[in-house]
Parts: sequence; C-alpha cells; structure tokens
Amino acid sequence: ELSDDVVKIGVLNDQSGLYTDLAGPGSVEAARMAVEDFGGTVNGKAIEILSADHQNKPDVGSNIVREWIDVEGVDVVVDVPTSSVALAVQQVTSEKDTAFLVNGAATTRLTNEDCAATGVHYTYDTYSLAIGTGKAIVEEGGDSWFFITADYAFGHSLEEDTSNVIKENGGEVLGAVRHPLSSSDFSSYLLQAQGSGAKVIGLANAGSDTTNAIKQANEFGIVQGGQSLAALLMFITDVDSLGLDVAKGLKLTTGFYWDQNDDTRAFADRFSERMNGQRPTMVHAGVYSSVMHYLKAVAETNDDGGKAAVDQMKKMPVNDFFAQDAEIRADGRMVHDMYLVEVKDPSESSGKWDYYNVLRTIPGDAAYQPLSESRCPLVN
Amino acid sequence: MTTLNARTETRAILGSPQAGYVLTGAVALFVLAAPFLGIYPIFLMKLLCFALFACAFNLMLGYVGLLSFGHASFFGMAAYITGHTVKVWGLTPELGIIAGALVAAALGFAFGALAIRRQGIYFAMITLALAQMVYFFSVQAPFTHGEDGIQGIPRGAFLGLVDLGETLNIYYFVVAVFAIGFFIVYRTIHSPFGQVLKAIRENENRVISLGYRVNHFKIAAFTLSAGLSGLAGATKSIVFQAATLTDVHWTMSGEVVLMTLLGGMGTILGPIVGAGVVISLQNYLATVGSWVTVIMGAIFVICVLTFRRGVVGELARILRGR
Amino acid sequence: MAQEYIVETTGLTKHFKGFVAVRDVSLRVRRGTIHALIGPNGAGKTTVFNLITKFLDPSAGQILYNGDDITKANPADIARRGMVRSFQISAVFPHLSVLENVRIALQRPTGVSFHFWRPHTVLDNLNDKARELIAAVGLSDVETEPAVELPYGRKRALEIATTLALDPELMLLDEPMAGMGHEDISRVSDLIRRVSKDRTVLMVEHNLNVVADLSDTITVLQRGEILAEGSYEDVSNNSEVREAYMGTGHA
Amino acid sequence: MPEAAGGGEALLRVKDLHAFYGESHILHGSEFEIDAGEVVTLLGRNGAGKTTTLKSIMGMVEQRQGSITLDGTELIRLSPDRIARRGIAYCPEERGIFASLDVEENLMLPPTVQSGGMSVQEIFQLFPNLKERLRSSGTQLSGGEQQMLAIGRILRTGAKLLLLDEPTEGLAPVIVQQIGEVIRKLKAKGFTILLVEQNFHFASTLADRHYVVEHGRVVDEIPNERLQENMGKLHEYLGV
Amino acid sequence: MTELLGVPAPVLFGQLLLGLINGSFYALLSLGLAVIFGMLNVINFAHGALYMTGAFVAWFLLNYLGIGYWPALILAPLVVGAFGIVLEKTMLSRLYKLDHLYGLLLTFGLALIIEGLFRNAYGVSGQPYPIPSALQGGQNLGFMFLPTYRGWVVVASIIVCFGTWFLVERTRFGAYLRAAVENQELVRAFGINVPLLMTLAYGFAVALAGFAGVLAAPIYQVNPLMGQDLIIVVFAIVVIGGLGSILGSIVTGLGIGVVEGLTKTFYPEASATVVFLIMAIVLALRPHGLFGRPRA
Ligand SMILES: Nc1ncnc2c1ncn2[C@@H]1O[C@H](COP(=O)(O)OP(=O)(O)OP(=O)(O)O)[C@@H](O)[C@H]1O
Ligand SMILES: Nc1ncnc2c1ncn2[C@@H]1O[C@H](COP(=O)(O)OP(=O)(O)OP(=O)(O)O)[C@@H](O)[C@H]1O
Ligand SMILES: [Mg+2]
Ligand SMILES: [Mg+2]
Repeated sequence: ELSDDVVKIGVLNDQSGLYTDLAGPGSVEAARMAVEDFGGTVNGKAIEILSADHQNKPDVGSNIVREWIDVEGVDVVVDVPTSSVALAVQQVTSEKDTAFLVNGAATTRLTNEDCAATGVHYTYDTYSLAIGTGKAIVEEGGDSWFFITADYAFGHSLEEDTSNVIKENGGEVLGAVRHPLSSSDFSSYLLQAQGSGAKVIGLANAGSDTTNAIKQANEFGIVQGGQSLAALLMFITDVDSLGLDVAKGLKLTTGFYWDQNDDTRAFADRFSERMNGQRPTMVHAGVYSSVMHYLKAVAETNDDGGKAAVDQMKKMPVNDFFAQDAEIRADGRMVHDMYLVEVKDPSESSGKWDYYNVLRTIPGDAAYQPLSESRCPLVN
Repeated sequence: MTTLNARTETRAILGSPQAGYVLTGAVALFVLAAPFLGIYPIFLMKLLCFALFACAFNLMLGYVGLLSFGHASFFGMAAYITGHTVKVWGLTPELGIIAGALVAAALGFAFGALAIRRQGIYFAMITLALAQMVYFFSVQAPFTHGEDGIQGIPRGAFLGLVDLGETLNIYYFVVAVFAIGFFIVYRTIHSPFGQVLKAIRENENRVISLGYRVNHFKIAAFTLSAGLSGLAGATKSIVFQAATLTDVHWTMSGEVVLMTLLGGMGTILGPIVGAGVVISLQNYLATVGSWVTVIMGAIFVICVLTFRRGVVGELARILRGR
Repeated sequence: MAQEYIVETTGLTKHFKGFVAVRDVSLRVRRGTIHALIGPNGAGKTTVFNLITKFLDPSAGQILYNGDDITKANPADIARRGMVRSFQISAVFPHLSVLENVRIALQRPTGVSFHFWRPHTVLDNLNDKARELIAAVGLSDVETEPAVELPYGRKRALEIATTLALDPELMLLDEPMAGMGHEDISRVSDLIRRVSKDRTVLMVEHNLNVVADLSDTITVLQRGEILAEGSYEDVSNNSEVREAYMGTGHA
Repeated sequence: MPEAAGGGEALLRVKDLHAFYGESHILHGSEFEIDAGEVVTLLGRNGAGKTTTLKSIMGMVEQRQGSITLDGTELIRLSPDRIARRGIAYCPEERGIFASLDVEENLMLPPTVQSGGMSVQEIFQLFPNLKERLRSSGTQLSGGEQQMLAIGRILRTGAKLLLLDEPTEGLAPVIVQQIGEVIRKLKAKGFTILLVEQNFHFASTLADRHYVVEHGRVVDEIPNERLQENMGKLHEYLGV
Repeated sequence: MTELLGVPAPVLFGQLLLGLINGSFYALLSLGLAVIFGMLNVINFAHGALYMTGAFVAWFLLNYLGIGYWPALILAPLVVGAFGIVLEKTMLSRLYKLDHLYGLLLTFGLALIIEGLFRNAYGVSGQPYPIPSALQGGQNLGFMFLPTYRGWVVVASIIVCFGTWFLVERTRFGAYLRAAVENQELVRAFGINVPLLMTLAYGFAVALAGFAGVLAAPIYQVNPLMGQDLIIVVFAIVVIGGLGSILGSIVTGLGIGVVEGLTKTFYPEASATVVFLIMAIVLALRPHGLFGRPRA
C-alpha cells in the first residue's frame, strides 16, 4: 500500500553553499522531470516533490529528513551531496524505513560500514573516482604522486582510496599536505608539491578548493614545469567556472557526460531549457535516473516502504540514457560504467559546455569496489 | 522594599510585574500542552535547547555586560562529551548530560580565567580566539569524528527506567531540563550575587574600591553561563542523537548573540522569544533554498534599524507606556 | 596596633612614560585627623590617591597602612582593610536605586555575595542600616530613585553614604565639592566633619574655604613633590605656597 | 571685528527659547541679548539650564524652538557646524578633551573660522603646563590641565563670540586668576563672551552684566555696577 | 640542498615570500576595517562581502562592457565606495551612538544579503578572471618561481596601505576623524561637518576593500563566498594590531601572512587557526593589541 495515498519525494541538497551548482536546484528540476516523464502519478496516486537546503551540515540535514518523514510523510530522500550529511541521513532513513537515493555524496562508507537496506548509492563514489583517474594516470607513466588534500574525512578517504590504487598499479606516493576546508590560497601547498618532485599532483578536495588550486597551479606554471594535475573530484560546472584555458588537459573521472549520444543530448537539452542554459552534471542525471527507477519499482510492488521499494529496485536492471544494463547490488551500490575524460583545449571546443573528450569507458565491475570486498553487513 | 523588588523585577521581566508573570505562566502552559496541539515535538525540543542556550548567554551579555563570542564552544563541547560518554561509554542520558555540562563549565572557567581582564570588544575577540582553538581541536580530535560528527547517539533510558526513545518521554525530559536551567538563571539574576554583577556592570572601579574582588565575580558568572550553555548543548545532542562541528563553529556563537538581541538582551524572557523566532525562521526557510541567507540578513537589518530593544524589550517599553 | 600614623608613605614615586607625576613623596597621615591634600592642577593629588589605594602601582617607594606594608596589595584588599576612597568624578551605580547603591556596600562583609542560589530578599535585613546612612546624608526622600536621576550634589552625597557603609577607618575623598552648588557644599562639609569623628579623612579639595575650616593638617603638592605641610595658617603664610598656589591677594 | 564694548546693535539675541531633552522640557522661553564686545554671565543654581542654554545656541540640542539671531541672522534652524562657522566658539563644561589625540592635535583641532585668533605661542604663555605635555594623549592630563586645553583651543579659532561653561570649575585659584586675565585680554581685543559661572565673585570681576537663570528662564538682569545693592536678591537666587 | 628545520631552505624562502603576498591582502582588508572601526566605531562585518563585490564589479566590467583590468582597478573601488556611501547614509549613520554590537549585527545582515544575492545570480562555482597581459608570466628567483602578478599585488597594496596610514595619522583630516569618533557633537560645534566626514571615511574604507577585490580577482575564482572565509581572519588581524590602529593593522596583516605561510609548511592543518592562537596570546599580554591605544 502507498502510505497516505501519495508518494512524496524529498530532494535534499546544498542550495546555498559549495555544491549548489553541481546539485542544488538542478537536482530538484531533474527529479521533477523524472516525475513528469513517469506521468505524474503512481498507480493513480499523486507524486509530490519537496526540497530543502542542508547547508552541508549533518545535523541540519538529518533534522530536515526526520521532520520530513515524521510530519510530511516523505517516502524517499534523494541526492544529498556532502558525505557527512549523507551518512547522517542514512542513519535516519534506515531507522524509519524510508528509501534513500544517494547521488551527490561520494564516500564509500555508504555501501560499507554504514550501508543500509533502504539506501542506494547511485551515481559515483570515491573508489570509482580513484580507480578511474588514478589507474589511468599511473598506466600512462604518472607513477609518482603528491596529494593536496582537504583536511576532513571526505578528503582523507579520497586520498586513501587513490593511494591504494596507485600502489596496486606500481606507482608511489611521495607525500601529502592537508589544507583546512575552503582555504583560498594554495600557492604554498603547490610549492610544496613542486618541491616534492612528484610527477602528478593529486587534488583530493572539491568545489572551490579544487578550482582555486588548479587556477593557481596554472599561475605558478606547475604544468609548464612538467608536473601534471589530477583533480580527483571535479564536475563539469567546475570546469565551466575555470574556463578552458586554465582547465585544458585535466584528466578526470565522471559518471556521465551530456554530449555522449542522442539520448544524453536529448535529456541535456530539455534540462538546460528549464535551467536557463546550464548542462546537467552527473549528479543531475543520476537524480533523474534514480528517481525514475524508484517510481518504476514502487509502481511494480505498489509499496512505498523504504526496504520494499529498494529491494524491488535491486531486482530490476537500470536501462536509460544514464546507464545501460546497470544493476543495484545487495550493498546498495548501483554499478554502472564510468568515463575517464580529458578537458578539451579551447581550440577544440565548439563553445560553452563543450568541454570533454571521453578517453575511455571504465566498465562498471572494474570501476566499483567488488562486492566481495564490501564491509557491508547486508552482504553474505 | 517591595517597591524596590518590584522595580528590579519590572526591569527584568516586562513593563509591569503582573504582565511578566502572566506571560511567563502562559508560556509555561503552552510548553506543557504543546505536543497535544499537534506541534512537532522535535522542533519544540530544539527550540527549548536553544532558548536555554540563549538565556545562559544572556546572563553574560545582559547582566554582566560582557559579550562572549565563544559560547559555541561550551554548547558544542558539551554535546560531544555527552555524545561520546553515552554512545561509547554507555552512560545513561542524565549522567551524560551532567558530564557534558560539567566539562563545559570547566572550559568556561578556563576561558574566564584567560579573558576576564579584558573588556568590550577585546573580551569578545579573546573568547572568539579561544573558541576557534576549541573548534580546531574538534576537527582534529579522533573522538569527534571530524565533519561527520558523532552520529546515532542512543537516547537511552532516563535513570535506566524511562525510555527516552518515546517522543513524549523525551519531550517532558527536555522541558524539565529547560525548567531547571531557566530557574537557575532567574534565581542568579535576583540573588545577592546578581546585585553585585549589576553594580559591576554600572561602575567597576567603584565596586573594586568597595572591596569586591571583581574578577572572581566575573569568572563565577562566566563559569555558570558556560555550564548552562553546556547543559543546553548536551541535551540537544541527546534529542537529535548527533553532535557535530556545527555546534562548535563560530557561527553558532553568532546565532546565540542574534537570538538574545532579537528577543531583547537583559530581559529574562527575551532570549527565549529570540530563540523561538530564529529557530522557526530557520525551519520554515530551509525550503526556500539560497534565499534563506537573504531573508535572514534582511531580518537582521530590520531588527537593528527598527526594534533595537528586541521583541520583549520593545513590548516592555510599550507596556510601560513610553 | 594603634600606630600614631594610619598611613605612611616613604619615597613614593610614579612615572608615566618618562613623565614624573609624583616624585619622592613621604606623607604621614595622623590617626583621627582630617588631612587635606592641595596643590595646583596636575600636582599629582589624584595620582597619590591612586597609589595609596593601589589603583596604580608605584614606580618606587613604600606604603604602610596601620604599620603593615601594603605596597604590593591589590585595591580590593586595601578596601577590605578599611581604607575606602571616592573618585574625582562622582561614582555611583546609576541604574540602582539609592537604597540599592548603599546596600551593595553593606552586603560585602555579610559574605552572601557569591550566593547565586538565594533570593536577593536575604539582603532586606540590611535596609535599616542603609536607611540610617541615607538619612545621615539627607537623601531619605529619594531612597527609591535610581541614582541617575539625582542632581550632581546629591550624587556625591550618596557616594559618601556608600563609602561610609563600609565603616572605613580611613576615607579618601577626591574633590568631594567639585561642581557643587553652595547649599550642597555646606551640607557636605558638615557631613564630613560629623563622620570624621571616629575615623581619619584624607581629602583633595580646591575650595579653600572648605579646606580652611575642615582640615587639621594640609599638605601642599607641586609638580608631584611636597612643597609644604602644616596647619592652614602655616601653609597659607608660606610665601612659596602663596606664590605657587593661592596666587597673590587670596586667603 | 565690531569695536567698542557696550552699546550698538545686539550681537546675539535670544527670544522665547525652548529646549527639550526627550520629553523633559528644560528651557521655558528664555530671553536675553548680548551686545558686541560685552562680557555677560549666566548665573544660576545647578540644573537651572545654563549649559542647556549654551548648547541650544550652538545647536547641540536636537529639539529647540524660538529664535536665536546672530547679527540679525536666524540660527535656530542651522546645524552646529554651520553655527560655529558664523563665528561662535563653545567650551563645554565637561571639557571634551579627545583621548585619541595628543595635546597638540587637541589644540590644533578647531578650524580657524575667522582671522584674529590667538597664536599658539600666546596660548602657551597663558598655560605653560600644556607646552610640557604636548605629546601626551589628551586624557592623561589632570583635570585642571584639561580645562586649560579646552579653553586654549577655542582661542585659536578667532570666533568673535565665545561661550564658556564654568571654565573655572575644579581649577586652582592661581589658574582661576590667569583665566580672569585671559578673559579681560579677550574683551579688550573686542571678543564677546557669554560666561556660565557658579563662582560669581569671579564673574563680578569681569562681567558687564549678569543674567540670572532659574528653571529654564532668565528671571533677572543685573548690571555689574549694581551688583552690590542686589547681593541680597542674588543670594536668594543662588542659595548662597 | 641546505635544510632549515628539516625543510629545504629554498622552499622556506618561497613560503615566506608567499606569506608576504597573502599578507598584503590581509593588510589591505584589515586596514579598511581598522579605518571604519577607528572612525565610525563600527565593526564592519560587510567588509568581506564588499571585497567580493569589488571582484565582481571588475568581472562585470570585463564581461559586459569589455573594460579591462587597469580601468577596473580605479572604477571598481569607486563603485564599491559609492555603494558604501549609500549604506552609510541610509543605515549605519543611525547606529554610531550605540554599542559596537549593533553595527556588527547590521553589517552582518548586510553581508548575508549581498552574498545571498550574488549567489542567486551567479551560483557559487565562481567566475574566471584573466591575469592582465602586462602582468602574465613571472621570474625565477632561484628559490622559487614568482608570478609577476603576485609581485605587483605586494607593491600595489603596500603603497595604498601606507598612503592611507599617512592620511589618517598624519593629516588634519585624520585628526578630525579621530576626534569625531569620541565626541561627534563637540567636533561639529567646532564647525566641522561630521556626518559628511563619517560618510566619506566609510566610503573610502570600503573602496579599499573593493580595490583588494580587484587585486584578488585574477588569483582566486571570482566567487560570492570569497569574502566570507576571509573576514573573520581579518577581524583577528585588526584586533591583534590593536583596534583602530592603522599602522597596527598593516604590519600585523603582513606579519600574519608570513606566520601563516610558515604554518602551512610545518603544520598545514593548523594554518587557519594559528592566527587565533596568536590573537589569544597577544591579547593576554597586551590588552589593546600590539599597536592599540586604550580608548576612553
Ligand atoms: N594615566 C596617566 N598617564 C600619564 N600621565 C598621567 C596619568 N594620570 C595622570 N597623569 C599626569 O600626572 C599629573 C598629575 O595628575 P593628577 O590627576 O594627579 O593631578 P591632580 O593634582 O589631581 O590635578 P587636578 O586637581 O586637576 O585633578 C598630571 O600632569 C597628569 O597629566
Ligand atoms: N542629556 C540630558 N537629558 C535629560 N536631561 C538633562 C540632560 N542634560 C541636562 N538635563 C537636565 O536639564 C536641566 C538643566 O541642566 P543644565 O546642565 O543646563 O543645568 P546647569 O545650569 O548647567 O547646571 P550646572 O550648574 O550643574 O551645570 C537639569 O535638570 C538636568 O537634569
Ligand atoms: Mg585630580
Ligand atoms: Mg552646566
């Protein structure tokens, strides 16, 4: 049965801070599109969308979700960038048997220690980023690394995952420097990285930290000096804000690029109409896809209980513009192909948002941590 | 003498003592009945915690005349301590809360000892500095779990008997904690101690020349205020089952200043009202996305430009007919 | 312990960034007398007060009070030992009522001052004592007024009442008459004479008539140094003093 | 500079002046006038409204009604700075020395509004203490020194009308005498001076006329030469 | 390669130099705050937001009007200054007689509004702003590669800083301002148009912030949040220097920059906190900051 005869979708993300552009209003719009494309109702019952700003604060996030579930009767929480918030929300949703579709957040803990039967980690995670970028670069000879890491749990895990990948592939890590969250000036860290003599400088941070680091690396002629940069978590919106002259040549891993085929372009066009020109990030695409998949599952079982819905989602493969023959594993990991891309040179680019050359596709089972290694209690 | 008491009460509460008592009574009744009026209890609990926090803060700002910009560290540190002792050591909630409050008080004593010789903006800044270091500690220390914070703190059972998992139970538990804290504040203000504090605020040198060791009084007040802030933070961590960096961040210190001013500093009910306004706003604005900050900002500006005495302060003025 | 001199300073000196405000002042105040400290503006009178009451630390010299060395003590302890001062600019608690003002002083010895858990009505037993003092300075009619609303002269009276509340052995009054109307002046000087019966008073005053009829001993300061000391007659006949201070054709 | 003491058209004329602080109505229509070159005192008990009168003339009291004319031009609507520019200088009762300025800066602060002000040298001759303390911050001066500075600095501006509020309060007799000298010099130079005093022995040695202020009104005018026969009345007013 | 404290000497010099560069930003901003506090007795929390505005104005000029860096260096501060004057006239001017607290709250509110509006309009990813062609590239100083632009930043801000210091501490205009802080009424009664004075002072100080914003634009992303993170550090600097002390804020700004630089080498995690540690120590030892004088 569908609780109180309506399916309520709560889109929770950062709508005022660091991650507003890569998720924020765009994710809400993506969810809305999914609902419309689904037909606006599930088995005759209305579908509603709520949204809220978690300000990247775990306590704020979990309070909103708690109130959504207790008061508004929300059935599924979507997006939630910022790992710490996602972890906090996972606690609440699993306790209150509500589905949780994570798109924005990156930490692998969501499908390991902190996994939940009601949770799906949909779009990407630190592991897949590490594999994609780390492996590729080492294979191309970038075998000595120095990390510039944001000094908080997310940064640490990103650095750790990547280091492992590098070592497994025969590379070495010469050192790391940890900077406080959102520090505007990176010159001294870059200088240290330069001093280390590493071939590759890995940026284990996000948002304006990453963009500022790249911008200033350019200013200090790091790349001209023969070292290359690897941005471990970077979205197309970041590239857009950097501009191609600065970002050109960067390699990064993404779960989606809007300009891959007609389906992706079709979605991107509809999206950018509604978002005055902005092209969708992988998070936006993921939100659309995950919401669509959730609605199908609910329609199937006619039950919007968290576990029930997620179990059903796990039974059905995902097939749409975002992912093909992708499946959601027992630990809640949605396994789909990832893409290693390189930022175009201004000369190659036909204009705004034409930013990536896709270098290679990383098949899902190679991109994500094998189920066998998962530390999730639900597995076995 | 009665006239005299009446005077101070008058200043303390509202235009006229009666009005004050009536209002207090009304508020009390409302709080007790609230869960049955279909108001979301968790929201009310949050409100109560912050109201207590603001009252504790007001003890310093409104009655000693010292603006502390570091109260977040008492609020937040207590939350962490409670969270850790309850979750990891398995203490019962009330013990955890007491532990939290005590640590906060101790921290307050340390802050006080270091800062108390400074006045005005310098006092504010030195407290801010110390608070920033507490924040740094909270980012680095393992038991606080960085930006993830301590999640999933069990509510446990009061005295091991009453299950605080039950919404109503925990609600009245929080109400009780608030009542105790609020009473301590009220009593302090109207105690011999409170008299000396008032005198210090008015003319410190004179008080010294009368033989009082002024700094001892200030430190005592600061410790008390810190302890009560801790009580609030500790309780919050039990209610929301989480203790995070938000609670120790300087913006939290800013928020409590705002609440106190909005409600009316140096009035007894002001901070409660202020907390009510701010918390409600944050709740209802959470959905309007990035406009939140704009609206919040506008409210600051309007408040400062139009009703500076704060809600209660202005009410008092009107009731006094001036 | 009844020394002849209640306060004795030896070689008291105070520098302010290179500038010497008080130089080698050795002052002795005889118990039970009214001792006036006069001198041109900037002579260092207030500074001497601040030094003796430890609101300032001397650069050099020693201060004895009842024979004990208090050179290192802090101002609060000084007051506890029975030496209480007033200020050049009146010092009351503006938003406390007259009664409360006096009670603040009375409250200290009772030791309840740290009791934040007790209602302040425990202080009511001090009211009678407070009212006596208030009556003594003729403020009974405004007992419940907040101090701000008093005219200047009566503020100073209140200040004296508060000082008296501690029943000090030694009172230091800095220009108690400054900026007062004539009627206030006579009232306050009567008051000072009355209260000085069983205690010692050290005061700074410019109003020479007051000094003349109140004080037993007068010390004249100039440029931070003692110029002369003695009874009004001696001092006022001292040519240097006339030159430096009273100016020609005065007194 | 208007010449010759006494006589002539009134320099400053105050008509039906009312002043308020918030709700409290302090001046209730005072009326008086001063001729160019005169020295006139306002006598009165504490709280009679003397300071308020001076402040109203300077435009420093927000709410005021009535008429204040200087050389026939109306001042009641002007802001303090405009009024000052017309040649009135004010020396406040509480001295108003600036803590964050050193003595010299304090001295040089008021801009010259007209020619004929005193030179800094002349001022130092009057108040030698100041010269020694030139570099120390204004508020480190003793009470008396501050008073000297407060008077000294307005002598520079060359304003033709000086408003002095109890310039001798808390001053040693010898200084009081010096100030008497100064005021006489200024009078000789053709300055016009409105003096608020408690100490009318002092006042009587300088003033041409005395106005008695009571409850915010000017209740009496006594020419200095007729001071003696009015002593009785005066003691009444001032409660001496 | 010679080592100092376990760090290669060249790296160390590099860090010191970089510290100095950041320091010169701090100096510019804290200077503005110091002027505003000193003159208007207001703690201008909006300073960070106005710094950000300066950067955005430069960006507008470039993208909508095609006006380049050099004109922007003059125009943007003027625009920001004018905006500041409006704020002062309409709001701040009502608060001078009140406790610092109110000025702080008002400007805090303003900061929220300004930042919020920019955020709604331009998101938070930030906008790129190119380094002017004349200042591209850099010199190799042997121990490090110094981008020409950063060199220019140091020079420009130090000139502006000391110019301002002279204006306030050494000119008669400055004396008026300082006096007006203590007793507006009286200064007015001396014939000085105080309200105008205050307005100009505020306008000038925020123009400084705007100037810093333009200087920053080519180095950092032009980002609505760029001021937010900075402002509280800059506060600390003003306090360490001694509230209202111009010289103090300049010297401390540069000094803190250097100290931060070193921290980034030896204990990077603490680089955002070290300034507060210093503040606590300084205030414990010198109640009014390094250069502050007690206020009456
Ligand atoms: N805190 C201080 N710093 C520097 N100099 C000071 C300080 N306090 C006082 N002085 C100087 O010390 C000298 C004595 O000042 P003091 O106030 O004792 O004089 P006084 O005798 O009380 O004069 P008055 O009768 O005018 O009050 C003066 O020159 C004054 O400028
Ligand atoms: N700022 C103020 N607010 C309210 N009332 C005031 C204010 N200033 C003065 N008063 C009142 O106005 C009346 C006149 O004050 P004013 O200072 O003019 O008296 P005065 O004649 O100068 O007395 P004094 O001789 O003590 O200087 C007094 O009753 C005083 O209490
Ligand atoms: Mg003195
Ligand atoms: Mg007066």
